[in-house]
Amino acid sequence: MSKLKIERVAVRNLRHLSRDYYSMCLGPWPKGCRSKPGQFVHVGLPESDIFFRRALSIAWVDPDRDESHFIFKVFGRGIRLLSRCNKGDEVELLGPLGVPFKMPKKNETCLLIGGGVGFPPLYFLAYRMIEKGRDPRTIEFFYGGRTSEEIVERTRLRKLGVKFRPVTDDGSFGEQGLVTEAVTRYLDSTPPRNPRIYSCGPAPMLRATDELARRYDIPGQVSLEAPMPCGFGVCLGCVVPLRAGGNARVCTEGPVFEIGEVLL
Amino acid sequence: MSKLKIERVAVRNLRHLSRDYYSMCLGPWPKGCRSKPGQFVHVGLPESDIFFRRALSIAWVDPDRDESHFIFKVFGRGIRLLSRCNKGDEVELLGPLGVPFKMPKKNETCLLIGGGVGFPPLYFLAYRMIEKGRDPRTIEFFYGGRTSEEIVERTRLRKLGVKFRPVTDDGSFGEQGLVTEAVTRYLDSTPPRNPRIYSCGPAPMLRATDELARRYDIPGQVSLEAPMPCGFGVCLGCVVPLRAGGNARVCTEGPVFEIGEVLL
Amino acid sequence: MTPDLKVKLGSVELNNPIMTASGCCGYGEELAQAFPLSRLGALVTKSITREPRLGHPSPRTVEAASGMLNAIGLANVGLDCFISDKVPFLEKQDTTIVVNVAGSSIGDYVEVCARLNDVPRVDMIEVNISCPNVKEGGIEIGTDPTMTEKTIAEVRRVFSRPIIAKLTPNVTDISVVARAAEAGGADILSLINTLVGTSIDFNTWRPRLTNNRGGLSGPAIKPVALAAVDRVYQSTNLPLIGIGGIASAMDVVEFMLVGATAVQIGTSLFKDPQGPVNIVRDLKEYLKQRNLSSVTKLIGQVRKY
Amino acid sequence: MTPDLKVKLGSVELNNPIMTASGCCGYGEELAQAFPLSRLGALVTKSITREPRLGHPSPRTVEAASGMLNAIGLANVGLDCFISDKVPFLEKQDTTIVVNVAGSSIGDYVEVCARLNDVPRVDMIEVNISCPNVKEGGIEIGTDPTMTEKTIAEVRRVFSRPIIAKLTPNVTDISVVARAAEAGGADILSLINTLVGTSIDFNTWRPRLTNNRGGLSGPAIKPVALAAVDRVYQSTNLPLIGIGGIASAMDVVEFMLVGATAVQIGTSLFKDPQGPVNIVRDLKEYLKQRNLSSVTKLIGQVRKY
Ligand SMILES: Cc1cc2nc3c(=O)[nH]c(=O)nc-3n(C[C@H](O)[C@H](O)[C@H](O)COP(=O)(O)OP(=O)(O)OC[C@H]3O[C@@H](n4cnc5c(N)ncnc54)[C@H](O)[C@@H]3O)c2cc1C
Ligand SMILES: Cc1cc2nc3c(=O)[nH]c(=O)nc-3n(C[C@H](O)[C@H](O)[C@H](O)COP(=O)(O)OP(=O)(O)OC[C@H]3O[C@@H](n4cnc5c(N)ncnc54)[C@H](O)[C@@H]3O)c2cc1C
Ligand SMILES: Cc1cc2nc3c(=O)[nH]c(=O)nc-3n(C[C@H](O)[C@H](O)[C@H](O)COP(=O)(O)O)c2cc1C
Ligand SMILES: Cc1cc2nc3c(=O)[nH]c(=O)nc-3n(C[C@H](O)[C@H](O)[C@H](O)COP(=O)(O)O)c2cc1C
Ligand code: FES
Ligand code: FES
Repeated sequence: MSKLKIERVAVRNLRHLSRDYYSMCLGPWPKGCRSKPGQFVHVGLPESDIFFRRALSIAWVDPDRDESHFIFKVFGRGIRLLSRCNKGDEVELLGPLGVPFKMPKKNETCLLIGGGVGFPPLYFLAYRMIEKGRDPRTIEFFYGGRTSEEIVERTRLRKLGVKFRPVTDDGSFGEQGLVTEAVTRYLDSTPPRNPRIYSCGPAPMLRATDELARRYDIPGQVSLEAPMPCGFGVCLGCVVPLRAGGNARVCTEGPVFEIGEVLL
Repeated sequence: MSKLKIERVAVRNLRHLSRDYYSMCLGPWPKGCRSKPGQFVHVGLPESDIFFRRALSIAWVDPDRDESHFIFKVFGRGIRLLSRCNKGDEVELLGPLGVPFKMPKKNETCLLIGGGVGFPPLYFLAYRMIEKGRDPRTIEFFYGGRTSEEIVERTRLRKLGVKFRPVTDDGSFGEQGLVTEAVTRYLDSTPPRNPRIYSCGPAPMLRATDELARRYDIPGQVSLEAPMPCGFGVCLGCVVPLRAGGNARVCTEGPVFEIGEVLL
Repeated sequence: MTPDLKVKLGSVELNNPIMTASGCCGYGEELAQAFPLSRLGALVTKSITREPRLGHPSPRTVEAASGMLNAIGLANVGLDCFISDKVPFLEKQDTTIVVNVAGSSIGDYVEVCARLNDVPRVDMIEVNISCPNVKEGGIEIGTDPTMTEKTIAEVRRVFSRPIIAKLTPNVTDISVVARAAEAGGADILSLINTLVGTSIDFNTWRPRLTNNRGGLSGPAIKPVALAAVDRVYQSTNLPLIGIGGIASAMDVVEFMLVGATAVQIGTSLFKDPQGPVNIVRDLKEYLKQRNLSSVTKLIGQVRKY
Repeated sequence: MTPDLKVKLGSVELNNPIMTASGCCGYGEELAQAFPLSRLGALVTKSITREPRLGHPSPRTVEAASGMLNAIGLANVGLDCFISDKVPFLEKQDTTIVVNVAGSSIGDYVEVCARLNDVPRVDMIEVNISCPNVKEGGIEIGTDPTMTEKTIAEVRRVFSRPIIAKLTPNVTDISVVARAAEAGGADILSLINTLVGTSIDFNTWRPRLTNNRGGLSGPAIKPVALAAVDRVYQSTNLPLIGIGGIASAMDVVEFMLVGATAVQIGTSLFKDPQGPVNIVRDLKEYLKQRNLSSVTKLIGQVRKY
């Protein structure tokens, strides 16, 4: 882990994507460029009346420009305030934090299963795998949202050349239904060779993914969310129960866990 | 009093003057243009961790552009945060509040005695008196600061054509000494006809002014400061003791009081 | 369907559960410049004492994190002046009027309440046995169950309309004092008054309040107030008025879910004089969105773990 | 002249008055990634209990205005694991080590403290009789002067180095419990632990903590903590450790002026892991600017009205 120190980093760009979704670019931030897919930052607004920082997954980094990119959705007041930043405003950053995804074996087919704001770490993972030489066509990118508007940054994703499989609850874009239903159909119709799952999204989706993976006996990892007061392991506020007994801190032992490891 | 309602008004301009001094322009704000010299606004920063609004005297208004101007000095965290606003940021405003200065009689010589951030309401008073037809040369504008840097907006003041009498503790600009000493010298050397005092500044200066006015038996008014939780008369947090007994609320019965009325 | 906002405090029905807190709205005159007072469920006056009081010298308020400290010291116009100068204004207001009463002895309370009993426009009284900023009376009574019961019982004998006992959180177990107030004959309990706190000027090495300490209020104390209401709701049968850091309709919902029938808005009035009106509007909207026909459907409905 | 930051707590001298608070710095390992722990006056571990504890299920923390609520429920590795796995790391740290101890019966406290007495690297213990988040032990003891005295007296018999009693603010008069702890044989008092509070989710109508309530900490409680230290300083002769919402050197100065000899930084560590180092730096600067040769010149020096 890098040295624990709050840094002030400027907002280089903040763009509304659709509905409650935004993309944000922070820099210069040298540390960020060394971050790995699955890692997150803890970001706060100086002098605001929001007490805690919020966790955001790193969506991609651009080492040439010393900047890191994020995609977020406004749920409550904290992120809303972030969404109102102007270019040039400074945020407080702690990170990169947490355990990244494990890279797959060469011969594995990667099933990336994302829902809503579970997208950014999976995008980063796909991006990095391809950068490291993986054939994009061995990456099945399932991306679920309630409506078409929740499937953001499509152009960027298409450019990667992965097998993009959008799924929406209302069928307004891609397959209709839940993303895990789409994955099941896919597994049943065209069973992939040596599948490995990477998943991130809302709790119900992760539960379904976890079940599915264990039913089909597919290894892999999930990335979890939890409210995080500190982000670096000292408050014990972010724990999840482990199947083997005991708790694990999402900020430190996670956010990425092996499938089946956590009682979801 | 106008309707008590918090309004959101944009920062049109914020300029560093010298050291801790800034000038700020807010608009569009129609209500502000109806304000009178001596009145103030209560200004807060939305979503900041500063709990209360701060009081600022109105320094002048520009009805053509629907804007109000302020001059402030950073003491603590609240005003400092204000000084860091960007153009376009919105502040929360309550006002205009408080009792304005009483206009002088035609035949009176006006001695305006300001110290530090006591300047803005006196500038507004001079401006308004001249606008209403008073000969600027019947206005003696004593303006004290610790150093030359504390005498701000000189050009603006000179343009009014008033008798500008700067005084600094260290003699770096204008007369050397305390502003009330300069007033005493002036009263002793060239006793004005029908003098009337208007004063605003730090507590020790106001005390000295009050004493001086009573010694020379000169009528007039002082404008006071006090920490103000509400600004509109309900918390009773801003009271000052009256010479006649009882308390008065600076926000509602003041900030302008008759000389001798308040136990300073 | 427009949701019904009416609530009942003892025998008195309020238009809505939003009241203003004592000491935060004077005698109503200033607030009437923000909105018609008929928009309130009830207005609670500044504490009235037998004699007029100047209160403590300034500084008597100071800012704190998400709140403030005050040591006003029960500054008020006194009973006579209240009746002659303030009641006429209140008489014209189409809202429930609650007069908050304080004193430095039980006799004081009784005398003031007996006089107020003869003022028909006073719909209820709120007995302040919880002020942390005066030497006698106030919190001295409210931290002692015996004294609490006695004070309320004495007041009960002279005041015929509903009596609210206002409780202090500065006790080991607020439910004990709550039951004492109930035993004394209180019809309604309001809670909480401020938490004892202080602040020191690191430049001058002096307290920032001439009273050396004061009462903490504002959003900072909301979690403490909520826990207090929750606790008392489980141990008495009286209707409760929740007070402490309330600034939004969502805050009101939280207080009602743990058992409040109404709420009082204090410090946040200073931040936004129009607050109560906005809260009433947002509360109505909240109920509408959830298809709740009456605000009373919220009372005590928290689902505990 | 470099001001002297050393302070004495009982027989133990600290490099400086800045300690970390229990439950906010684990067993030191994570914080060591922020700065060398030798920069601290002392490190206080998470509460250690006889058996390991998982604590309450999540959610067990929630944000509040200028603070947070927690109901961790004394999650910790347990005494054995602490001694075998955590002490070796602590042994290498060049700072004073305080182990915070909790239990659900006096026997528990005694057993843990007796074992810790044999671990020389444990410079002091802090007896947590003030945790609001567990059914037995904790606050049940700390709100009862008799139980407090008894617990401390029992622990006193088995632990030979300095004992800190950690007090709860959830009492009518904290000085009564303080004197009880002193009578029991405590060498030092630390205060305050968290204030009981809660928070309700207005969407789900459920408490935001599975424990239904929790403890409020952070800047929100600073005024309450300061008033508590002020009160206790006037009624015991023991050195005091101020705790509650401390986030800057100016906060430290406030606490020392009302009588604290040292302070603990809790919740604000979450906001800034480097906080303690910055506070030590700013405190030194503060003393320098005022020509004060030692930080002890601040202790109890508030000039009351
Ligand atoms: C490791 C990690 C990575 C994340 N990455 C992203 C990301 O890339 N993009 C993104 O949009 N969001 C991400 N999140 C979630 C983001 O942090 C939450 O949206 C945020 O904490 C909610 O903050 P808020 O201010 O919008 O809402 P709040 O005002 O804090 O709360 C709104 C609602 O969200 C719930 N909530 C609060 N905190 C969390 C939390 N941490 N997780 C789940 N629910 C919560 C509350 O209970 C409440 O119901 C991530 C969270 C974690 C832990
Ligand atoms: C009617 C009125 C008009 C004013 N007009 C102006 C103006 O035009 N320009 C300007 O620069 N300032 C003006 N002030 C003062 C301004 O409001 C204070 O500078 C401000 O409140 C201090 O805020 P802060 O955030 O800088 O400091 P804080 O962090 O609030 O405190 C810094 C120090 O100032 C003291 N202090 C706090 N509030 C006040 C106060 N209201 N008065 C005096 N001391 C205080 C504190 O005790 C502390 O020592 C006016 C005040 C009043 C009451
Ligand atoms: C400036 C001020 C003055 C107050 N005066 C009184 C009072 O006279 N009588 C009383 O019972 N409570 C008084 N209170 C307490 C409030 O009525 C209320 O109980 C407390 O502030 C908590 O609510 P809040 O957080 O909404 O302010 C006062 C509070 C403030 C802030
Ligand atoms: C997440 C969290 C966990 C805590 N755990 C403990 C604990 O195990 N033992 C203890 O004595 N105090 C515990 N405390 C209380 C703190 O040590 C401290 O007394 C309190 O938080 C007030 O200080 P603060 O405002 O600086 O946080 C905990 C506080 C927090 C926020
Ligand atoms: S957020 Fe504090 S331990 Fe994970
Ligand atoms: S500031 Fe509240 S009465 Fe003047």
